[in-house]
Amino acid sequence: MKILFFAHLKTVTGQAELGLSLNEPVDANTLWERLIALHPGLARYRPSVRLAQNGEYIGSKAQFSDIDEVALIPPVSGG
Amino acid sequence: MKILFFAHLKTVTGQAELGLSLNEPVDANTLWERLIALHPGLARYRPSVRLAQNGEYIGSKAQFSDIDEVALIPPVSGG
Amino acid sequence: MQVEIQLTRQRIGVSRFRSSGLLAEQGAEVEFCGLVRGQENGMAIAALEYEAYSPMAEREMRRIIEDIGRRHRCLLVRVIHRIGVVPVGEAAICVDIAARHRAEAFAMLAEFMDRLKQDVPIWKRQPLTADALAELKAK
Amino acid sequence: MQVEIQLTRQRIGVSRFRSSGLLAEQGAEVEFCGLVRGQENGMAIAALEYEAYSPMAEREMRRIIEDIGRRHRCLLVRVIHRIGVVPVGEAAICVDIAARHRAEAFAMLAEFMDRLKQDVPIWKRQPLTADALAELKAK
Repeated sequence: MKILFFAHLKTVTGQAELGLSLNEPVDANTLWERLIALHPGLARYRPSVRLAQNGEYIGSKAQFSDIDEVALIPPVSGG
Repeated sequence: MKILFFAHLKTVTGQAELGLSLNEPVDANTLWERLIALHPGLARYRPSVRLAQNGEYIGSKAQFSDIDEVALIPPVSGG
Repeated sequence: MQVEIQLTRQRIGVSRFRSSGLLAEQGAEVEFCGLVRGQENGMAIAALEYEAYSPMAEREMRRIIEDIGRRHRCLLVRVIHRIGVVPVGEAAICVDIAARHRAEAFAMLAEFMDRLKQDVPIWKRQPLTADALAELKAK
Repeated sequence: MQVEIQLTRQRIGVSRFRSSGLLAEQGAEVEFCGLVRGQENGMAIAALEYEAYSPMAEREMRRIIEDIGRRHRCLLVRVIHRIGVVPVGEAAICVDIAARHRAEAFAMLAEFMDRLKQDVPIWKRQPLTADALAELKAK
Protein backbone atom coordinates (compact mmCIF):
# COMPACT_ATOMS: atom_id res chain seq x y z
CA MET A 1 0.00 0.00 0.00
CA LYS A 2 1.22 3.46 -0.89
CA ILE A 3 0.53 6.38 1.44
CA LEU A 4 0.87 9.96 0.12
CA PHE A 5 1.48 13.05 2.24
CA PHE A 6 0.82 16.60 1.09
CA ALA A 7 1.41 20.15 2.26
CA HIS A 8 2.48 20.42 5.93
CA LEU A 9 2.04 16.66 6.42
CA LYS A 10 5.19 16.22 4.35
CA THR A 11 7.05 18.25 6.94
CA VAL A 12 5.42 16.40 9.81
CA THR A 13 6.37 12.98 8.46
CA GLY A 14 9.56 14.04 6.70
CA GLN A 15 8.42 12.21 3.58
CA ALA A 16 6.06 12.56 0.63
CA GLU A 17 5.39 8.86 0.28
CA LEU A 18 5.41 5.77 2.46
CA GLY A 19 5.08 2.06 1.66
CA LEU A 20 2.95 0.06 4.07
CA SER A 21 2.32 -3.70 4.10
CA LEU A 22 -1.07 -5.00 5.09
CA ASN A 23 -1.78 -8.67 5.75
CA GLU A 24 -5.51 -8.13 5.52
CA PRO A 25 -7.91 -5.31 4.64
CA VAL A 26 -8.27 -2.61 7.31
CA ASP A 27 -10.74 0.16 7.97
CA ALA A 28 -9.90 3.84 8.25
CA ASN A 29 -9.56 3.72 12.02
CA THR A 30 -7.00 0.91 11.94
CA LEU A 31 -5.12 2.60 9.13
CA TRP A 32 -4.88 5.82 11.13
CA GLU A 33 -3.59 3.87 14.15
CA ARG A 34 -0.85 2.31 12.01
CA LEU A 35 0.12 5.69 10.57
CA ILE A 36 0.19 7.41 13.96
CA ALA A 37 2.31 4.58 15.36
CA LEU A 38 4.84 5.31 12.60
CA HIS A 39 4.51 9.12 12.79
CA PRO A 40 3.10 10.24 16.15
CA GLY A 41 3.14 13.85 14.88
CA LEU A 42 0.18 13.01 12.65
CA ALA A 43 -2.17 12.55 15.61
CA ARG A 44 -2.99 16.22 16.09
CA TYR A 45 -3.85 16.63 12.39
CA ARG A 46 -6.17 13.63 12.21
CA PRO A 47 -9.40 15.59 12.93
CA SER A 48 -8.84 17.91 9.97
CA VAL A 49 -7.43 15.38 7.50
CA ARG A 50 -9.58 13.47 5.02
CA LEU A 51 -8.49 10.21 3.44
CA ALA A 52 -8.64 9.54 -0.28
CA GLN A 53 -8.45 6.02 -1.71
CA ASN A 54 -7.18 5.74 -5.26
CA GLY A 55 -7.97 9.39 -5.89
CA GLU A 56 -11.42 9.61 -4.30
CA TYR A 57 -12.57 10.73 -0.89
CA ILE A 58 -13.61 7.67 1.11
CA GLY A 59 -17.03 6.93 2.50
CA SER A 60 -17.55 5.86 6.11
CA LYS A 61 -17.31 2.14 5.28
CA ALA A 62 -14.08 2.18 3.32
CA GLN A 63 -11.78 -0.83 3.53
CA PHE A 64 -8.18 -0.50 2.51
CA SER A 65 -6.10 -3.25 0.97
CA ASP A 66 -2.51 -3.68 -0.04
CA ILE A 67 -2.99 -2.49 -3.62
CA ASP A 68 -4.52 0.87 -2.69
CA GLU A 69 -3.00 4.31 -3.01
CA VAL A 70 -4.11 6.30 0.02
CA ALA A 71 -3.64 10.05 0.32
CA LEU A 72 -3.90 12.13 3.48
CA ILE A 73 -5.68 15.33 2.42
CA PRO A 74 -5.29 18.23 4.86
CA PRO A 75 -7.63 21.22 4.40
CA VAL A 76 -7.21 22.42 0.85
CA SER A 77 -6.47 25.98 -0.25
CA GLY A 78 -6.40 26.10 -4.03
CA GLY A 79 -7.70 28.82 -6.32
CA MET B 1 -38.86 71.40 -24.91
CA LYS B 2 -37.34 68.51 -26.79
CA ILE B 3 -39.06 65.11 -26.70
CA LEU B 4 -37.12 61.99 -27.72
CA PHE B 5 -38.61 58.72 -28.95
CA PHE B 6 -36.79 55.39 -28.97
CA ALA B 7 -37.27 51.85 -30.25
CA HIS B 8 -40.84 51.12 -31.42
CA LEU B 9 -42.03 54.54 -30.26
CA LYS B 10 -40.14 55.98 -33.23
CA THR B 11 -42.33 53.89 -35.51
CA VAL B 12 -45.49 54.81 -33.59
CA THR B 13 -44.80 58.54 -33.84
CA GLY B 14 -42.96 58.46 -37.13
CA GLN B 15 -40.23 60.61 -35.62
CA ALA B 16 -37.22 60.39 -33.31
CA GLU B 17 -37.56 63.88 -31.93
CA LEU B 18 -40.27 66.44 -31.40
CA GLY B 19 -40.18 70.07 -30.34
CA LEU B 20 -42.90 71.16 -27.91
CA SER B 21 -43.62 74.63 -26.57
CA LEU B 22 -44.78 75.08 -23.00
CA ASN B 23 -46.12 78.34 -21.60
CA GLU B 24 -45.71 77.15 -18.02
CA PRO B 25 -44.26 74.11 -16.23
CA VAL B 26 -46.38 70.96 -16.44
CA ASP B 27 -46.43 67.69 -14.56
CA ALA B 28 -46.04 64.25 -16.11
CA ASN B 29 -49.75 63.71 -16.49
CA THR B 30 -50.25 66.92 -18.43
CA LEU B 31 -47.22 66.20 -20.57
CA TRP B 32 -48.60 62.78 -21.46
CA GLU B 33 -51.93 64.31 -22.40
CA ARG B 34 -50.17 66.75 -24.73
CA LEU B 35 -48.15 63.95 -26.32
CA ILE B 36 -51.15 61.67 -26.79
CA ALA B 37 -53.11 64.52 -28.35
CA LEU B 38 -50.33 64.84 -30.93
CA HIS B 39 -49.77 61.07 -31.34
CA PRO B 40 -52.83 59.09 -30.25
CA GLY B 41 -50.89 55.87 -30.96
CA LEU B 42 -48.81 56.53 -27.85
CA ALA B 43 -51.75 55.95 -25.51
CA ARG B 44 -51.50 52.17 -25.41
CA TYR B 45 -47.77 52.33 -24.58
CA ARG B 46 -48.11 54.78 -21.72
CA PRO B 47 -48.41 52.15 -18.95
CA SER B 48 -45.06 50.60 -19.88
CA VAL B 49 -43.14 53.76 -20.75
CA ARG B 50 -41.04 55.67 -18.21
CA LEU B 51 -40.14 59.32 -18.63
CA ALA B 52 -36.62 60.65 -18.30
CA GLN B 53 -35.90 64.33 -17.77
CA ASN B 54 -32.48 65.52 -18.90
CA GLY B 55 -31.14 61.98 -18.81
CA GLU B 56 -32.60 60.80 -15.49
CA TYR B 57 -35.72 58.87 -14.64
CA ILE B 58 -38.25 61.21 -13.08
CA GLY B 59 -39.70 60.99 -9.60
CA SER B 60 -43.43 61.26 -8.93
CA LYS B 61 -43.30 65.03 -8.43
CA ALA B 62 -41.41 65.98 -11.59
CA GLN B 63 -42.25 69.27 -13.26
CA PHE B 64 -41.24 69.86 -16.85
CA SER B 65 -40.31 73.21 -18.33
CA ASP B 66 -39.49 74.52 -21.75
CA ILE B 67 -35.74 73.94 -21.45
CA ASP B 68 -35.97 70.22 -20.62
CA GLU B 69 -35.02 67.27 -22.77
CA VAL B 70 -37.59 64.58 -22.11
CA ALA B 71 -37.20 60.99 -23.29
CA LEU B 72 -39.90 58.35 -23.52
CA ILE B 73 -38.23 55.13 -22.37
CA PRO B 74 -40.06 51.94 -23.36
CA PRO B 75 -39.00 48.70 -21.63
CA VAL B 76 -35.27 48.30 -22.21
CA SER B 77 -33.52 45.24 -23.59
CA GLY B 78 -29.79 45.88 -23.62
CA GLY B 79 -27.03 43.44 -22.83
CA MET C 1 -13.34 52.44 -7.51
CA GLN C 2 -12.44 53.20 -11.09
CA VAL C 3 -15.40 53.10 -13.49
CA GLU C 4 -15.13 53.18 -17.27
CA ILE C 5 -18.19 53.15 -19.48
CA GLN C 6 -18.21 53.11 -23.21
CA LEU C 7 -20.76 52.75 -25.98
CA THR C 8 -19.24 51.79 -29.29
CA ARG C 9 -20.24 51.01 -32.84
CA GLN C 10 -17.06 48.96 -33.30
CA ARG C 11 -16.56 45.29 -32.70
CA ILE C 12 -15.51 44.73 -29.09
CA GLY C 13 -12.01 43.30 -29.27
CA VAL C 14 -10.63 40.94 -26.66
CA SER C 15 -7.38 42.86 -26.52
CA ARG C 16 -9.11 45.97 -25.25
CA PHE C 17 -9.84 44.14 -22.06
CA ARG C 18 -7.98 42.68 -19.11
CA SER C 19 -6.42 44.62 -16.35
CA SER C 20 -4.77 41.57 -14.74
CA GLY C 21 -1.97 42.36 -12.41
CA LEU C 22 -2.09 46.10 -12.92
CA LEU C 23 -3.61 46.70 -9.52
CA ALA C 24 -1.50 45.69 -6.52
CA GLU C 25 -4.32 44.51 -4.28
CA GLN C 26 -6.17 42.73 -7.05
CA GLY C 27 -6.98 39.08 -6.34
CA ALA C 28 -9.77 38.54 -8.81
CA GLU C 29 -10.60 39.44 -12.36
CA VAL C 30 -13.82 38.51 -14.02
CA GLU C 31 -14.88 39.27 -17.54
CA PHE C 32 -18.31 38.66 -18.96
CA CYS C 33 -19.34 38.96 -22.57
CA GLY C 34 -22.92 38.70 -23.74
CA LEU C 35 -22.96 37.41 -27.31
CA VAL C 36 -25.65 37.60 -29.96
CA ARG C 37 -27.13 34.13 -30.40
CA GLY C 38 -28.17 32.58 -33.69
CA GLN C 39 -31.81 32.32 -32.71
CA GLU C 40 -34.28 34.95 -31.56
CA ASN C 41 -37.75 33.72 -30.57
CA GLY C 42 -37.14 30.48 -32.45
CA MET C 43 -36.17 32.21 -35.69
CA ALA C 44 -32.70 31.90 -37.20
CA ILE C 45 -31.08 35.32 -37.30
CA ALA C 46 -27.80 36.74 -38.56
CA ALA C 47 -27.55 39.85 -36.42
CA LEU C 48 -29.32 42.05 -33.91
CA GLU C 49 -29.50 45.81 -34.01
CA TYR C 50 -29.06 47.76 -30.78
CA GLU C 51 -30.12 51.34 -30.16
CA ALA C 52 -29.26 53.51 -27.15
CA TYR C 53 -30.15 56.82 -25.58
CA SER C 54 -26.44 57.30 -25.29
CA PRO C 55 -25.76 59.99 -22.68
CA MET C 56 -28.40 58.62 -20.34
CA ALA C 57 -27.31 55.01 -20.89
CA GLU C 58 -23.74 55.84 -19.94
CA ARG C 59 -24.79 57.87 -16.92
CA GLU C 60 -27.25 55.20 -15.76
CA MET C 61 -24.60 52.45 -16.00
CA ARG C 62 -22.20 54.52 -13.92
CA ARG C 63 -24.89 55.27 -11.36
CA ILE C 64 -25.79 51.57 -11.04
CA ILE C 65 -22.15 50.54 -10.66
CA GLU C 66 -21.47 53.17 -8.03
CA ASP C 67 -24.57 52.13 -6.15
CA ILE C 68 -23.60 48.42 -6.16
CA GLY C 69 -20.03 49.41 -5.29
CA ARG C 70 -21.20 50.82 -1.97
CA ARG C 71 -22.04 47.26 -0.92
CA HIS C 72 -19.53 45.33 -3.07
CA ARG C 73 -16.50 47.55 -3.50
CA CYS C 74 -14.38 46.65 -6.50
CA LEU C 75 -11.17 48.17 -7.82
CA LEU C 76 -12.17 48.65 -11.45
CA VAL C 77 -15.35 48.14 -13.44
CA ARG C 78 -15.25 48.58 -17.18
CA VAL C 79 -18.29 48.22 -19.41
CA ILE C 80 -18.41 48.34 -23.19
CA HIS C 81 -21.80 48.05 -24.86
CA ARG C 82 -21.98 47.87 -28.59
CA ILE C 83 -24.73 49.62 -30.52
CA GLY C 84 -25.77 49.35 -34.16
CA VAL C 85 -25.73 46.01 -35.97
CA VAL C 86 -24.07 43.17 -34.02
CA PRO C 87 -23.61 39.91 -35.98
CA VAL C 88 -24.29 36.54 -34.39
CA GLY C 89 -21.38 35.29 -32.29
CA GLU C 90 -20.06 38.77 -31.55
CA ALA C 91 -20.32 40.53 -28.20
CA ALA C 92 -23.08 43.04 -27.55
CA ILE C 93 -21.64 43.78 -24.11
CA CYS C 94 -18.47 43.06 -22.19
CA VAL C 95 -17.99 43.78 -18.50
CA ASP C 96 -14.56 43.54 -16.94
CA ILE C 97 -14.18 43.70 -13.17
CA ALA C 98 -11.07 43.78 -11.01
CA ALA C 99 -11.50 43.28 -7.27
CA ARG C 100 -9.66 42.23 -4.17
CA HIS C 101 -11.64 39.00 -3.86
CA ARG C 102 -13.92 37.09 -6.15
CA ALA C 103 -17.03 37.56 -3.97
CA GLU C 104 -17.44 41.27 -4.69
CA ALA C 105 -16.55 40.82 -8.36
CA PHE C 106 -19.23 38.13 -8.80
CA ALA C 107 -21.83 40.17 -6.90
CA MET C 108 -21.03 43.30 -8.91
CA LEU C 109 -21.29 41.42 -12.20
CA ALA C 110 -24.56 39.61 -11.53
CA GLU C 111 -26.28 42.61 -10.01
CA PHE C 112 -25.05 45.01 -12.68
CA MET C 113 -26.36 42.78 -15.48
CA ASP C 114 -29.76 42.44 -13.79
CA ARG C 115 -30.09 46.19 -13.36
CA LEU C 116 -28.79 46.95 -16.83
CA LYS C 117 -31.63 44.89 -18.21
CA GLN C 118 -34.11 46.81 -16.04
CA ASP C 119 -32.99 50.38 -16.29
CA VAL C 120 -30.38 51.22 -18.90
CA PRO C 121 -31.95 52.79 -22.00
CA ILE C 122 -30.60 50.41 -24.62
CA TRP C 123 -32.88 48.44 -26.92
CA LYS C 124 -32.60 45.37 -29.08
CA ARG C 125 -34.33 46.31 -32.30
CA GLN C 126 -35.64 43.92 -34.91
CA PRO C 127 -33.36 40.96 -35.65
CA LEU C 128 -31.75 40.82 -39.07
CA THR C 129 -31.93 37.72 -41.22
CA ALA C 130 -28.91 36.62 -43.25
CA ASP C 131 -30.38 38.32 -46.36
CA ALA C 132 -30.99 41.59 -44.55
CA LEU C 133 -27.45 41.57 -43.13
CA ALA C 134 -25.95 40.88 -46.58
CA GLU C 135 -27.98 43.76 -48.04
CA LEU C 136 -26.80 46.08 -45.29
CA LYS C 137 -23.16 45.15 -45.86
CA ALA C 138 -23.52 45.66 -49.62
CA LYS C 139 -24.58 49.29 -49.06
CA MET D 1 -21.21 19.86 -21.78
CA GLN D 2 -17.57 20.00 -22.74
CA VAL D 3 -15.20 19.98 -19.75
CA GLU D 4 -11.48 20.67 -19.95
CA ILE D 5 -9.26 20.54 -16.91
CA GLN D 6 -5.60 21.29 -16.80
CA LEU D 7 -2.91 21.67 -14.17
CA THR D 8 0.13 23.53 -15.42
CA ARG D 9 3.49 24.77 -14.21
CA GLN D 10 3.49 27.43 -16.93
CA ARG D 11 2.17 30.95 -16.73
CA ILE D 12 -1.50 30.99 -17.73
CA GLY D 13 -1.66 33.09 -20.89
CA VAL D 14 -4.71 35.09 -21.85
CA SER D 15 -4.53 33.89 -25.42
CA ARG D 16 -5.15 30.30 -24.38
CA PHE D 17 -8.62 31.28 -23.36
CA ARG D 18 -11.82 32.49 -24.96
CA SER D 19 -14.20 30.40 -26.91
CA SER D 20 -16.40 33.33 -27.96
CA GLY D 21 -18.56 32.66 -30.94
CA LEU D 22 -17.34 29.14 -31.52
CA LEU D 23 -20.53 27.63 -30.19
CA ALA D 24 -23.68 28.43 -32.13
CA GLU D 25 -26.07 28.59 -29.19
CA GLN D 26 -23.67 30.50 -26.97
CA GLY D 27 -25.05 33.70 -25.50
CA ALA D 28 -22.67 34.17 -22.58
CA GLU D 29 -19.02 33.84 -21.87
CA VAL D 30 -17.49 34.44 -18.50
CA GLU D 31 -13.88 34.16 -17.54
CA PHE D 32 -12.56 34.38 -14.03
CA CYS D 33 -8.93 34.57 -13.00
CA GLY D 34 -7.75 34.36 -9.41
CA LEU D 35 -4.51 36.27 -9.04
CA VAL D 36 -1.82 36.08 -6.38
CA ARG D 37 -2.05 39.20 -4.26
CA GLY D 38 0.89 41.13 -2.86
CA GLN D 39 -0.07 40.49 0.73
CA GLU D 40 -0.65 37.26 2.62
CA ASN D 41 -1.81 37.58 6.24
CA GLY D 42 -0.61 41.17 6.30
CA MET D 43 2.90 40.34 5.09
CA ALA D 44 4.27 41.59 1.77
CA ILE D 45 5.03 38.63 -0.46
CA ALA D 46 6.46 38.16 -3.93
CA ALA D 47 4.96 34.79 -4.81
CA LEU D 48 2.95 31.84 -3.56
CA GLU D 49 3.79 28.21 -4.10
CA TYR D 50 1.00 25.79 -4.98
CA GLU D 51 1.08 22.03 -4.65
CA ALA D 52 -1.47 19.52 -5.96
CA TYR D 53 -2.35 15.85 -5.74
CA SER D 54 -2.62 16.04 -9.49
CA PRO D 55 -4.66 13.10 -10.73
CA MET D 56 -7.18 13.45 -7.91
CA ALA D 57 -7.36 17.25 -8.28
CA GLU D 58 -8.18 16.95 -11.97
CA ARG D 59 -10.74 14.24 -11.39
CA GLU D 60 -12.36 16.09 -8.51
CA MET D 61 -12.69 19.31 -10.55
CA ARG D 62 -14.36 17.39 -13.35
CA ARG D 63 -16.69 15.66 -10.92
CA ILE D 64 -17.71 18.98 -9.33
CA ILE D 65 -18.34 20.61 -12.71
CA GLU D 66 -20.43 17.70 -13.94
CA ASP D 67 -22.41 17.74 -10.74
CA ILE D 68 -23.13 21.49 -10.97
CA GLY D 69 -23.85 21.05 -14.68
CA ARG D 70 -26.83 18.85 -13.89
CA ARG D 71 -28.53 21.92 -12.41
CA HIS D 72 -26.83 24.65 -14.44
CA ARG D 73 -26.04 23.19 -17.84
CA CYS D 74 -23.31 25.05 -19.67
CA LEU D 75 -21.78 24.46 -23.08
CA LEU D 76 -18.12 24.50 -22.11
CA VAL D 77 -16.20 24.76 -18.85
CA ARG D 78 -12.45 25.07 -18.96
CA VAL D 79 -10.27 25.25 -15.86
CA ILE D 80 -6.54 25.83 -15.70
CA HIS D 81 -4.90 25.77 -12.28
CA ARG D 82 -1.26 26.64 -12.00
CA ILE D 83 1.01 24.78 -9.59
CA GLY D 84 4.53 25.54 -8.44
CA VAL D 85 5.67 29.11 -7.80
CA VAL D 86 3.20 31.79 -8.93
CA PRO D 87 4.49 35.38 -8.71
CA VAL D 88 2.27 38.20 -7.41
CA GLY D 89 -0.08 39.55 -10.09
CA GLU D 90 -0.15 36.32 -12.06
CA ALA D 91 -3.09 33.95 -12.23
CA ALA D 92 -3.20 30.87 -10.01
CA ILE D 93 -6.46 29.80 -11.64
CA CYS D 94 -8.53 30.72 -14.65
CA VAL D 95 -12.03 29.42 -15.33
CA ASP D 96 -13.66 29.99 -18.69
CA ILE D 97 -17.34 29.20 -19.17
CA ALA D 98 -19.49 29.31 -22.27
CA ALA D 99 -23.24 28.99 -21.83
CA ARG D 100 -26.53 29.75 -23.52
CA HIS D 101 -27.42 32.41 -20.95
CA ARG D 102 -25.51 34.25 -18.29
CA ALA D 103 -27.48 32.78 -15.39
CA GLU D 104 -26.07 29.27 -15.69
CA ALA D 105 -22.57 30.59 -16.38
CA PHE D 106 -22.61 32.74 -13.23
CA ALA D 107 -24.04 29.91 -11.12
CA MET D 108 -21.47 27.44 -12.44
CA LEU D 109 -18.61 29.83 -11.77
CA ALA D 110 -19.57 30.81 -8.22
CA GLU D 111 -20.44 27.29 -7.14
CA PHE D 112 -17.38 25.74 -8.75
CA MET D 113 -15.04 28.16 -6.97
CA ASP D 114 -16.70 27.52 -3.61
CA ARG D 115 -16.41 23.77 -4.00
CA LEU D 116 -12.88 23.95 -5.37
CA LYS D 117 -11.87 25.65 -2.15
CA GLN D 118 -13.57 22.92 -0.14
CA ASP D 119 -12.67 19.73 -1.93
CA VAL D 120 -9.99 19.94 -4.59
CA PRO D 121 -6.61 18.72 -3.29
CA ILE D 122 -4.52 21.76 -4.10
CA TRP D 123 -2.62 23.67 -1.44
CA LYS D 124 -1.09 27.09 -1.09
CA ARG D 125 2.28 26.47 0.50
CA GLN D 126 4.38 29.03 2.31
CA PRO D 127 4.51 32.43 0.64
CA LEU D 128 7.83 33.53 -0.82
CA THR D 129 9.35 36.90 -0.01
CA ALA D 130 11.07 38.92 -2.73
CA ASP D 131 14.47 37.60 -1.56
CA ALA D 132 13.35 33.98 -1.62
CA LEU D 133 11.88 34.41 -5.10
CA ALA D 134 15.10 36.02 -6.39
CA GLU D 135 17.12 33.15 -4.92
CA LEU D 136 14.85 30.61 -6.59
CA LYS D 137 15.15 32.32 -9.96
CA ALA D 138 18.95 32.44 -9.65
CA LYS D 139 19.10 28.65 -9.32
